[in-house]
Amino acid sequence: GHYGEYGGQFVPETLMNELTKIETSYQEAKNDPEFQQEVHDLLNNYANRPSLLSYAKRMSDDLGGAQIYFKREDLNHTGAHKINNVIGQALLAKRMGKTRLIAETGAGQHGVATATIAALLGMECEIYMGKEDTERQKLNVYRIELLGAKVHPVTTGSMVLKDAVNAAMQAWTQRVDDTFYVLGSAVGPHPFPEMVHDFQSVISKEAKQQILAETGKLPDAVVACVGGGSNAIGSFAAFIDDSEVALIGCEAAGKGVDTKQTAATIERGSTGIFHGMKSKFMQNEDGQIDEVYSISAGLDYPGVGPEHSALADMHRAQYVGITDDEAVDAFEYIAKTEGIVAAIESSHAIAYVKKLAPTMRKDQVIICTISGRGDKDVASIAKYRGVDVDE
Amino acid sequence: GHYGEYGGQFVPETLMNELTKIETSYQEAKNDPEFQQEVHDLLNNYANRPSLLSYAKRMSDDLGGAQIYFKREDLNHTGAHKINNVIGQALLAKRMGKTRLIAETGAGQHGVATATIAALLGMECEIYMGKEDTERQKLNVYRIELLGAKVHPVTTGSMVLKDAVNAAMQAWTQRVDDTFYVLGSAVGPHPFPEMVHDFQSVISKEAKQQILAETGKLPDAVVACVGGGSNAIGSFAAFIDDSEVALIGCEAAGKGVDTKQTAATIERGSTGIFHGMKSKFMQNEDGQIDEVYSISAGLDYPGVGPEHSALADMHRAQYVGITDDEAVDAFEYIAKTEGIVAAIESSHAIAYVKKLAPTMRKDQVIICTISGRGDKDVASIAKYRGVDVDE
Amino acid sequence: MSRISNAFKKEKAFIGFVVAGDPDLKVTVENVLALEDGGADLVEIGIPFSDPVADGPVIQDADQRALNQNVNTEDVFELVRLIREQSDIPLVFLTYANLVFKSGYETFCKKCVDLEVSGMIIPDLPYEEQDDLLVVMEQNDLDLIQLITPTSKERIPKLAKRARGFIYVVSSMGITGTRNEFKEDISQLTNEIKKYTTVPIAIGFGIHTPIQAVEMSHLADGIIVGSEIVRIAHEDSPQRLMTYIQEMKDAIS
Amino acid sequence: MSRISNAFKKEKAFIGFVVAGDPDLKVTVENVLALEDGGADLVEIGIPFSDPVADGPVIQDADQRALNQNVNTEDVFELVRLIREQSDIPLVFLTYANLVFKSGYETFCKKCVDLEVSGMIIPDLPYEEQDDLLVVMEQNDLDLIQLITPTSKERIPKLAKRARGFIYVVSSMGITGTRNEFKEDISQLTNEIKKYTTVPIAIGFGIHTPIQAVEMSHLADGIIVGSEIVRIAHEDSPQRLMTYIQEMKDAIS
Repeated sequence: GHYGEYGGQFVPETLMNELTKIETSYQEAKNDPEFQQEVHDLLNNYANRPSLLSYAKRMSDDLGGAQIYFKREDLNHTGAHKINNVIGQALLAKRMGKTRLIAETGAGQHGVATATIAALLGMECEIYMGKEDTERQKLNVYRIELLGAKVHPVTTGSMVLKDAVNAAMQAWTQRVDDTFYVLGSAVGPHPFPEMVHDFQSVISKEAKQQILAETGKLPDAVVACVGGGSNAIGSFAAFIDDSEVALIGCEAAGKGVDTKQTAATIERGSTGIFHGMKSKFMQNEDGQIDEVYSISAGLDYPGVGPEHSALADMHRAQYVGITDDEAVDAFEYIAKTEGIVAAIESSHAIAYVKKLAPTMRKDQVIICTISGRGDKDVASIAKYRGVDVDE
Repeated sequence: GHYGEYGGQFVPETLMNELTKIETSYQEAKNDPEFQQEVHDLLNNYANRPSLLSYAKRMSDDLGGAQIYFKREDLNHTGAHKINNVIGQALLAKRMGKTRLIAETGAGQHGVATATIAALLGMECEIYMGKEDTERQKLNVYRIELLGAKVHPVTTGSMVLKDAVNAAMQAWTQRVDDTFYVLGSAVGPHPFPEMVHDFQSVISKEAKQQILAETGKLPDAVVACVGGGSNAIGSFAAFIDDSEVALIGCEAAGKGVDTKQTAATIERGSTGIFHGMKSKFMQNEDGQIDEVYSISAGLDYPGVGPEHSALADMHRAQYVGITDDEAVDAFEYIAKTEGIVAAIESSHAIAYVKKLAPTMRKDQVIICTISGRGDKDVASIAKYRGVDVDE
Repeated sequence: MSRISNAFKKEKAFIGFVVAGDPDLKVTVENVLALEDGGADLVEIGIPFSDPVADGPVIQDADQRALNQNVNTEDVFELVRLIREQSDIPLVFLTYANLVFKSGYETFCKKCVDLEVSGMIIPDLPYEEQDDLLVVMEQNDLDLIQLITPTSKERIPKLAKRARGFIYVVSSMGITGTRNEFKEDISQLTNEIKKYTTVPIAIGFGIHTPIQAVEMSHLADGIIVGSEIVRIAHEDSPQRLMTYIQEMKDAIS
Repeated sequence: MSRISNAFKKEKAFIGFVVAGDPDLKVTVENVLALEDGGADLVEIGIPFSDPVADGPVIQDADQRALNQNVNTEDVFELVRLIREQSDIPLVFLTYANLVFKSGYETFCKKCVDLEVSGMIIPDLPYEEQDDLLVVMEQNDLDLIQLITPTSKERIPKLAKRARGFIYVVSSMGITGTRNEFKEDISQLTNEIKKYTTVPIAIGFGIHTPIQAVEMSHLADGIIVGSEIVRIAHEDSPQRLMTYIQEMKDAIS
């Protein structure tokens, strides 16, 4: 449960036995070929895996350096990497005899993914979402309800994602017997970061096979965006032991790493204890958790998964800040050069690839994870550019 | 170029030589393994084919009759079957030395698909869209522009899809030398219906292999929605010679087949000549083309592809009307039972499966094509249900 | 047929086009008579269609205006009957394939004969799709006007050979070069046509001004004016229309 | 430590909880004195945290109100200093792990000693994560209050054995059965704990009324009231708070 000094289980006593049960059940499940087969079946026959590793010819030519490959998590059912993790956790919940899934959600993506898998498995589902977010994202609230789940608007705190996490954890505390809390990112108390790592590592396991088949060698760099860090840890996992592969996580710098309006946790944050884990957080000198900012709702989180904090300390992975402006430019760039509308989260990774590729040789290779599709972001990008898209 | 009495090339003389060129080029391309390989490569490495054939366990159990399989075109890049066809036509255009693609679009789906492939292939792209539609679908206009294409709002006629087709055909007439008109459905003058048939038949070729691998036998029925009819013809193609497979096309009955507000062309229309083809159309006794209605923008077209008219005459395929109400119920049903937000177009097919499956034996099999994903429809379904989702 | 050849008997022919029912049926009758008074040799009566794909925006809008007044095919026949009470000018229908198809080829052709309408121009019925209709038209001694365009190229011989009445040369193509190149292209086109037929040639599309009319008339047996007449019919009076026709006719005489 | 055991020396102990800085620092001082005057035996001083995940909405809102006034950890220390000028009542801090961690375990513990605060309750620092802090607390003779819940089960022995000061039994679990079942469950829990320790047991969470207080006090050495005090502190006066404490204390005496 620890990654260097990070990780742990900083949760109320009420949850400790449940976490232990999850840990035990997960270790059993992990070693049970039947469970692994169940996960594999849903990943391949429902979530649409393996996802493509596609060569970005026009972008590689245009940037004139390294050859760029995209790992296309945007092509998964529900349109992002989130589904990989919820399939694993929901099947574990079912194996543990749970009949009810709860989850937090910010902009709604993890809520939709959780509600989706709950519908497929015939489980009850309740989603906690900050009231601010339910009002900004009414459509996603409706989408979650359409999938048969219930949405709880959270009215405490600043009524956004971290308050939704708080509320979901409280709700879980009050009803652990039949309920499994499906955590959406590589964060939270042990064993969640480990489970999310494992369930998302399918990204890099596939990518490694695919790039070896395509180029006969390992990539020189793997680039992924980092909020809580689940798509990044999934993209890095199979390459961590290959020290010749550079691993680069792209954090949301918002208006700039040096401004107040940023979410670049590893660069600007400090070690703390929050949401069940010791890790890096954006916080003030007292340890009060900061409100953070990014144009990307999926990266707008004041913490980061403990494994990323450890990888940063060990200098095994490098973390860079990408501003809103850079991300929006990249969002537009990949649409025009490759015909891909990528999530604004993923566009943070693409923005860094735009800087990195020209500094590399043509025989070098970058894998960039497109963590999700950007249809959800088109309206806000239009607004960012001052275009009226209200109907 | 003919399907029974239907088909043909009812276009201005200006276009005739160009159509002949396309026909010749297409016949050459069709027999050129290199072209076929190019198409195959983009389908598999960009559009994300083969698409899944997934067993709908909960729905099959719930309906208690035939076993239901979904052909998941919603999992394609850009979220619908449209991409299959634009890849084929765009590669043909490139082969013919064209540098510019034009296309019509209604709600925007075909415009987005065409703009996508134009971006990928580095071609110019202009999309014709009724002004009514550009105002109802500002977001899709922006999306098309984001992909680097130009949108022309069409201000003639009733300023909707058929006027956009008219305008695109006129624009093509005025500039055939460097321009290819990418038709979005199995309609228009020969060789378009044939090309669209061929490029979309990948759906049923895959499905046939997949169902044989899964069940060891052919399906008993194939169900798909029909507007112009491209996903339906693609779903039927490989099964047309298998007379034991029932083929069922689901038309948009709107407020009801017997009302004025319908788009059930095969049931309510009559033979006519329009948009380059002889086929069935919704028209008045003089031959003026009717304005039609459906909740589904993709099925809201006053004609149908000539091959469908012929299949209906020969009783090889059956065409049924599905009302708005039935489609919306099905939209909600598949979300809650299978965790799939399917397009409202596809929901017409699902609605018929809901009626058909219970009348069949448990050892029988239905393949239902999910032609696209329904994220684009969530807001309008909410409105249909009286839920406020404005943000 | 005889009526159409009459139109080309004298000097260069002036052919005008009106949309039946725009601004209304009564004024269309007056407009056709004004065309005749102004010197037009033949008039194309456009039967409005919901989706006139081969026409530009001016004529599309006129069709729409006529349809908005519920002008139907039967009304157009009645309109021609009223014209025929006062005029013997050669007339052809310009309409889209579906209206003729839906009416029934036999029925439609009989009606033309009754109304002394000499032929039809059907922009979306190319050579390859004409057979069924041609049989009936020939039985009724009606001319199907062939359209030939700068893109027709190797199709010209067969189009020219089938032509009866007159040949409608579509002159304007979106992306054209300089004015001289354009004239040269059209002149090549008409020369090519003349190799295969003696049927008169009229040039249409995009001719608005007397100067354009003069230039085009040098290359052919007649000129066709559509949009500009439709525009005047919409914006102005039959009197103004007659004056315009006179100017144009004078220019080419 | 001696101070905490003092709290349980007499009859059943009444433990109250306040959020430092709600409604403001000055009134919080008055409230703590009112608690003492009303008969409270020990007061938990809540240091407001941005994300109090283990607390219910009443306390969450109070934390937020305090933070909105920019109450920081240093302010809370100052507040305790003011209390200590007028009172010797046993005090513990209730706060979240991050505030203590960020302050530094050494620094924070030294401050407690200076302020004569006897211990800490840290709801998000479970047994397994306590080692680092415990070392420092023990060096400073401070008590880390262990929480035990109905879900603790086989964890009870180790929790009980580590307990110092008092044991905080968390009584309310969302989905509980009837009132009698509930009482029985708690009574089993406290009996189980007593097998392993003589440290006093206080029951908290969800106790608002004198009747509840009486029932719970039969099962333990003391009761803890949080939300209701916070509610009165927010909505009413120190005087009303004192009256409420008196009622509760009377009930369990």
